[in-house]
Amino acid sequence: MTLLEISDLYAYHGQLAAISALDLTVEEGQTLAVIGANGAGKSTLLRTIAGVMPAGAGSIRFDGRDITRLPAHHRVAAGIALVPEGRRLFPSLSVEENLLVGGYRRRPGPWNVDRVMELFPWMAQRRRQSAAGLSGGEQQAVAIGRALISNPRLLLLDEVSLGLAPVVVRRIYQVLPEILRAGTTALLVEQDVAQALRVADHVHCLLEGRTVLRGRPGELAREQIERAYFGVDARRQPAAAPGGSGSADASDPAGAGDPAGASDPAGAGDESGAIPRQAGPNPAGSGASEPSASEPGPAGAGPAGKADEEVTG
Amino acid sequence: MAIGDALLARARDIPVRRAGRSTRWTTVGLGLVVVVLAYLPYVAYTTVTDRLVDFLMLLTMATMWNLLAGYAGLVSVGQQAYVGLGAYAVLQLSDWGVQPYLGVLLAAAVCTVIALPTSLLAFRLRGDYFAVGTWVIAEVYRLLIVRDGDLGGGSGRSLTTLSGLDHTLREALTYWVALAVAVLALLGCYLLLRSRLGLALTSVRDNETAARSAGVDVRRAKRVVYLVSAAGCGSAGGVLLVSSLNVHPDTAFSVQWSAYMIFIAVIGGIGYLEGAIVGSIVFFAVQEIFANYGSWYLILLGALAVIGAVWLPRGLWGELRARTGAQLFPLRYRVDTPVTAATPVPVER
Amino acid sequence: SKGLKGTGSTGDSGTLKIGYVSPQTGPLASFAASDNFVIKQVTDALSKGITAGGKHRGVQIVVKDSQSTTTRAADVTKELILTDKVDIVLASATPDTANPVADQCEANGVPNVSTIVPWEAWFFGRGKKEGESFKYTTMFFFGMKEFTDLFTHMWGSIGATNKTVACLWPNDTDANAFRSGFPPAMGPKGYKVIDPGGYQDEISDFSSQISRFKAADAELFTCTPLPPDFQTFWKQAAQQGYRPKLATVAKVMLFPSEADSLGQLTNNIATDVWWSPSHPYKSTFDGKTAQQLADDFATQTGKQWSQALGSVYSLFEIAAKALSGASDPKDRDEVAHQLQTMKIEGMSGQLDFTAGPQPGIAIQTPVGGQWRKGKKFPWDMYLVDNTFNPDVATTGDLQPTS
Amino acid sequence: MSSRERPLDRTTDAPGAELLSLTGISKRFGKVLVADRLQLRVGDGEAVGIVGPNGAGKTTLFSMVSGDVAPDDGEIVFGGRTVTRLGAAARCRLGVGRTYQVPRPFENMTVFENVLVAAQYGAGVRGRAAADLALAVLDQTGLLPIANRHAGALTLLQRKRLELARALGGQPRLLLLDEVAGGLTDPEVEELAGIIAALRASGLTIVWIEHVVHVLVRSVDRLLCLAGGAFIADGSPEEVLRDDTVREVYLGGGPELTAVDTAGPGEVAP
Amino acid sequence: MAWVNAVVQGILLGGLYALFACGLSIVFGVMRIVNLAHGDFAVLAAFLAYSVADATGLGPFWAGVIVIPVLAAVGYLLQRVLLQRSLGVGPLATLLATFGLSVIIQNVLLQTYSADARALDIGRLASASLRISGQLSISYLALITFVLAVVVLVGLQLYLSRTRTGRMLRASSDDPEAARLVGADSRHLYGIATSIAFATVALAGVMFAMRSSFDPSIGPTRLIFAFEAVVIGGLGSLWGTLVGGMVLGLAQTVAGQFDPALTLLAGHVIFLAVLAFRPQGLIPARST
Ligand SMILES: Nc1ncnc2c1ncn2[C@@H]1O[C@H](COP(=O)(O)OP(=O)(O)OP(=O)(O)O)[C@@H](O)[C@H]1O
Ligand SMILES: Nc1ncnc2c1ncn2[C@@H]1O[C@H](COP(=O)(O)OP(=O)(O)OP(=O)(O)O)[C@@H](O)[C@H]1O
Ligand SMILES: [Mg+2]
Ligand SMILES: [Mg+2]
Repeated sequence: MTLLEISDLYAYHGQLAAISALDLTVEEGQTLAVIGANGAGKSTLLRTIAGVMPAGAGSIRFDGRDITRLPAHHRVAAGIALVPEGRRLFPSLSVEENLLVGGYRRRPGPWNVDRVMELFPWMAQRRRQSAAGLSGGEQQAVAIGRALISNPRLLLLDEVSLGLAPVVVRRIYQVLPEILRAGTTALLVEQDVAQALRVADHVHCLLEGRTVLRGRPGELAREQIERAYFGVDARRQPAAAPGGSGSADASDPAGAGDPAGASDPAGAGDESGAIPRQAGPNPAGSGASEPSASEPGPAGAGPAGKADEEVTG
Repeated sequence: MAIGDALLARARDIPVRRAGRSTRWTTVGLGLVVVVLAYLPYVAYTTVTDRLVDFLMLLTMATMWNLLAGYAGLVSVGQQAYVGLGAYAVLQLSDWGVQPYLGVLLAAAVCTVIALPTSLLAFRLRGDYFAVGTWVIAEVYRLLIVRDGDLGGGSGRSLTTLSGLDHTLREALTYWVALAVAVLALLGCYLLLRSRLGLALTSVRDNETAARSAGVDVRRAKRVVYLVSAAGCGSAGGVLLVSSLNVHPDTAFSVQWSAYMIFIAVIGGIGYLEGAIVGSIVFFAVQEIFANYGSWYLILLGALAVIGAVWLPRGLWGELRARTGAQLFPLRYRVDTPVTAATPVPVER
Repeated sequence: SKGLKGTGSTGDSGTLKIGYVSPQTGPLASFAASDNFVIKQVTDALSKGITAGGKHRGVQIVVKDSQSTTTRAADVTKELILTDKVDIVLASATPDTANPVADQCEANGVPNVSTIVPWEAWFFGRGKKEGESFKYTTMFFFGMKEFTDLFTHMWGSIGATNKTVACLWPNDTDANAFRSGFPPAMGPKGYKVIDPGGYQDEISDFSSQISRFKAADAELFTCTPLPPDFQTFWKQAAQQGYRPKLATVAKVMLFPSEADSLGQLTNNIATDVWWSPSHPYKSTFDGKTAQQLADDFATQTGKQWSQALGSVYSLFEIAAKALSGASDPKDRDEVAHQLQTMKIEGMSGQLDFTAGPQPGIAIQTPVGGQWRKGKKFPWDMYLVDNTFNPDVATTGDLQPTS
Repeated sequence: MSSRERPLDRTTDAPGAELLSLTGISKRFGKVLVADRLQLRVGDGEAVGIVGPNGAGKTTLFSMVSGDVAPDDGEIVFGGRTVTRLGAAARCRLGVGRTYQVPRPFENMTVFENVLVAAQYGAGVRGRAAADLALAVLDQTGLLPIANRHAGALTLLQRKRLELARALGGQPRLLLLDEVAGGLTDPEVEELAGIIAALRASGLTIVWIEHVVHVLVRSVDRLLCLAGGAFIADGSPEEVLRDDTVREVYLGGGPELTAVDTAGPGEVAP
Repeated sequence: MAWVNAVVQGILLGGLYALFACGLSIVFGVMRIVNLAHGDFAVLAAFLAYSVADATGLGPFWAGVIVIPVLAAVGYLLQRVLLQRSLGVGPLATLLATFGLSVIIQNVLLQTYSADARALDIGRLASASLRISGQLSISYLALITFVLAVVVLVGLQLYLSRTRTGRMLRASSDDPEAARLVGADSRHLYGIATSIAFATVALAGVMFAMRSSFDPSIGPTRLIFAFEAVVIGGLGSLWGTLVGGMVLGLAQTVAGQFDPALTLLAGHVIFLAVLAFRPQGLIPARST
């Protein structure tokens, strides 16, 4: 059964279309990984689904119901929970209160404060401590716990492993399947492609707000992902070329072509063969490389210029 | 050491500009305005210059508040402390035989001296606490002045030393002093902000911790601004006295002054030097047109404050700037990025 | 000052302009509550104009609001002088308005009359010393001597045994005048003064004062606070069991609204009364009596009369007389001279500007009044002590406050 | 170092001499002890990596060195001078540069101005020389093309670079990097590693906190693991990563996973 | 005995200050709104109560009971229509907007009610007191005010710390967007917080109106005392506000015992001393 259905979605930061013409469906119980470079629009997508960013155009259907214009707090009640980028805990509340606040909408389900504390045992001792004093990893755990306590049907996770010690990342990715096994549907944003692919049933790759590739992890080849991820050779070109970013100036609203343009100039020459680390532990390394992508990823040298054009034009 | 000479050499070829294209013309234009204003008592009746004294006084105060809040992030509700102290400084100095017009300039020095120890206390506070704290500090100064019987105590006093002067000359002198104070205030702020301190202030306003770790002595930067602002408000207070000739602690130390400063700065645009000018013009125009409507004028002013604050957050100048890029006092840096700069530099080993 | 443009000519349009400044808004606004009515009366009376300098001239009144603040008072006065080019400026009510107005007039050489301000606050507060004088500014009201005479007489009549007077004087213009004027006059008459010190206006608690008054067993009480402070004090005094035999208050309880809001505790509080409908005075404009003026006020506004009615009315009488008395009403020096030498008998009785304690000050003589339950309005002012102004008939007897 | 005056004297030590030393540093937040009599010596020109579980106190350690947080106890010596009581600004001027884990750009200033602040105040250079320094730093960190952009409009990657650029603008002798590679894609990480390698080569002393272990391992001479307020391991990167305790408290899991964490991109066969 | 009296009166006065400060503490602490119109809303409440009592002939207590929900509704509307918007703009915007409101309220009251001083007439209660000794008596009105202050502040503190809504209110004050993500309608919540605050403002205004007289211009003086109470106690803690009010009241009466000229100065000095040596206030909230 389709839980989430997004069609022809647009979302804007001012003039900039952070999401354009996006179609996406997630089946109940499925785990979808959304991957993409910095600024690809992943966070924007999750925030639009959660309702804290308005959709510019298009529709979002949740469990058969159109929620495109539904305010964020009603979406929580309907069963959507977002673990936001940067954790966003409530610093003046204690650890325990942060969790309790997650249960504000009182949805029935397996998760409650005690279950979360079982999952992250250290929390029990520090339940009365202010969340402001937690370290990054500790905060991330609380943020996940806070989202779980609302017993969501759709859990949106935005870069949960960012800045976490390997042991914590591992722990999170260990418990994630456990969490999801309970029937929760998840939409996962992750820079660490390897991690993402390990838990996901489906992958959706974004580039500058557009879908460039989608499919099952096992069915996608490394090169395909690589290409989709960076808009191919855009990164190889001198920044001055596409969209004239050499003359970028202060009044330029956070230009879309930027992540590529800016990161380029110095010392980019030596990283040929850069590959997202999806390879190593990927259980589905079977090499079935038939793309099931409905939209072919951009190929050749053209798309870089094209993407730029589309965003600025 | 970490930055190689090759990079530095290349950097030397990149032009960095501060002034906009039109700067020279605005400088000439502003200079002309000042000259015309200075000549005014010869061509305009005292009616005009007298109203302009009020305008210039408000302009000075608003510029100072704007400097404080807009550039140092110090939102004060207590600048009336220095307005009052400035007025009383002129009164006290005049008792000691100092010509009141000279006293207006000395009031700046007096206020700076008083502001220094005050800042030790005030700077222990931040944000909202600072705002409320400065208000209370101003109240404390008022209560201290009230205890001084020689300055009229709670009754206030008149400045009598100017009554002997021919009144046309007195009006003109008062006007010139007010003009000088306002021009000095604006020019002083501009030069201050153009100096490296200006850059430091902007960084402090954006992120204090990061500014500190970039080497900015945050306290010192803020203190300089606080002192300058006290000096400016002190002189404005002096102008208040020589123009109204009568001072009362409740009026001189009235929180109303801060309210006016905030109103002007916010309406005009916080963090733009031009904002204070635009805001003063608006405020003054409203006052001129409606002041005789009593409560209705004040209700209108209140409504303007509400509307401006909520629906015009960048202020009039901010809006104008956003639309046209207009700028009277250029402060920003612009790098003329050469296209070649984007090519990778060989790493020096 | 050569070459400077100055104020320009005063304009020799035939019309004479009278400027009027009072606190119409702000905390002192109750002093100006009857202004609109008075100005309408005066405008009507002067609608035909006056003869001045051998010419018949129209009269125009320009009214400004000081908003109860000194700065605004100075500003609007300058506006009257520079923009409206008025020929004379009148100011009413409290030093906060009268002093800055007078300062501007003196500095700009414009004739001025003020009222409802103790003369000491007006004269010494503006930096003059005994024997000096102002050239352009004048006033009429009364001062410490009149207060002390009246209050001590009432204290004597009530039969207080220990002659101890509790004095609640804040630190402000009026109270400081009392502080320096009262005790020296009272000592010789055998009264002991309990002054706990000048408190700040608008404090919320008077228990320390009350406990001192109680400790000294002060049977008599006097004060010059702001109206809200008096309310707070008087209620607290009642709560804490301080009940002076007679309270004679100044500056507060002048207006019916204050009497109303104090409720039962208003009964038999005594104060000074310099004008009332019972005063046997008449308008110089149209012969209207004080009683008629008060009645007109009551019918037109539905409100009870207040003392400011007569004073403000007289300001205009004086202005009209000074202007018409001058050979050239546009000659400010001459009009000022008219004021300095003014003698007039009008709505405020007889005023002699040459006979005051200092030049240019005319003295009124207040009578004692007490608030008691009224018939038409909740509280009425009964005149209870006319020793110093026997022209005014009493309307009741002095009674103990508690 | 030609045209600039130093507000504070920076003595240059002989190569290999000790640049930073922490002795008996303790710090406690409420009940949490984040530094327990820590000892640390960093030689001039050395590159040291620090790993450790979340909440171990790594960032706090940096804050104590940079002067943002005062230690409860202990002494910090930098360049032969006791700096324990010195403010953050003064330490910056002495040559301590740091980046923040969560970037803290001056949002309303341009990228150039961000770095210029550090050049003028941190490095104590004035006038055009400051602009030159700032431009050179921007050039080196690849931010020059967006020098005029408002820092508030930057992407995460750009913000992280700006952190680095601003630290460099102060012409530090010691560079403290707090998770500059977090949240970056692998190619971006590589690029960053390149910049840092160049800085090392120029003789800069670097202390780098990072959870992206594989870059760290390749970029430092020495690796420390901080846990429970104390260093539980100190040695060459390989040694430390092989250490059982480090495995247990930090890396977790079995050997096959460790391979992923320590190996660079492309090194692990599909 | 005079000293005992000063202390007792100081504590009772502190109750009034705390009651005044309560609403400020909520909007200042929870929403970070520095409400410069706080004192004026109290005066507005007093005038409304006066009108209600006048028009209906109800006693002042019942008039107060009617006015409290009215002001709560005003608070809710104000939050939704104006303050919420200004919050989105920045802290200065709220400062200026509430300053504007303050000016508007003062002058509208002046237009409507004139500048006359008024009081709520509570008859005998105004002067009734519990006589403990010749030098010490406790006014019933002051006692009622004090008890009300304690009940209101303690009640609200418990409400904020123990209930779901209270918790969510604090969460929203930390990060409104994150609060929306856990299901809070933060605008509605802020509306509720403001309406609670305004209900206490109304209560304080009515109690003040019984104690002293009021006119349209007295708001700002009330505001500064309320601020001091809030800050002395510690931002965000209602316990602190209660303590802060009492510290302020005590400082004033005890100093007044030395020299009545010192009352206000002593209060301000205590306030500044607290700020200088304990900027987080005497009883800080858990963390900020
Ligand atoms: N608040 C904002 N204002 C303006 N532009 C924004 C804002 N937030 C994001 N953007 C821009 O929108 C685009 C998409 O951003 P988004 O945060 O969704 O990307 P992302 O894929 O999550 O990137 P990251 O991996 O860095 O988190 C980027 O170009 C970014 O610069
Ligand atoms: N200001 C503070 N107040 C109270 N506790 C704090 C504060 N700052 C840090 N802590 C506590 O100190 C511990 C160490 O924090 P720190 O940020 O130094 O960790 P870290 O090692 O940098 O972690 P991470 O890898 O997640 O960034 C944390 O457990 C945190 O709870
Ligand atoms: Mg993101
Ligand atoms: Mg850290």
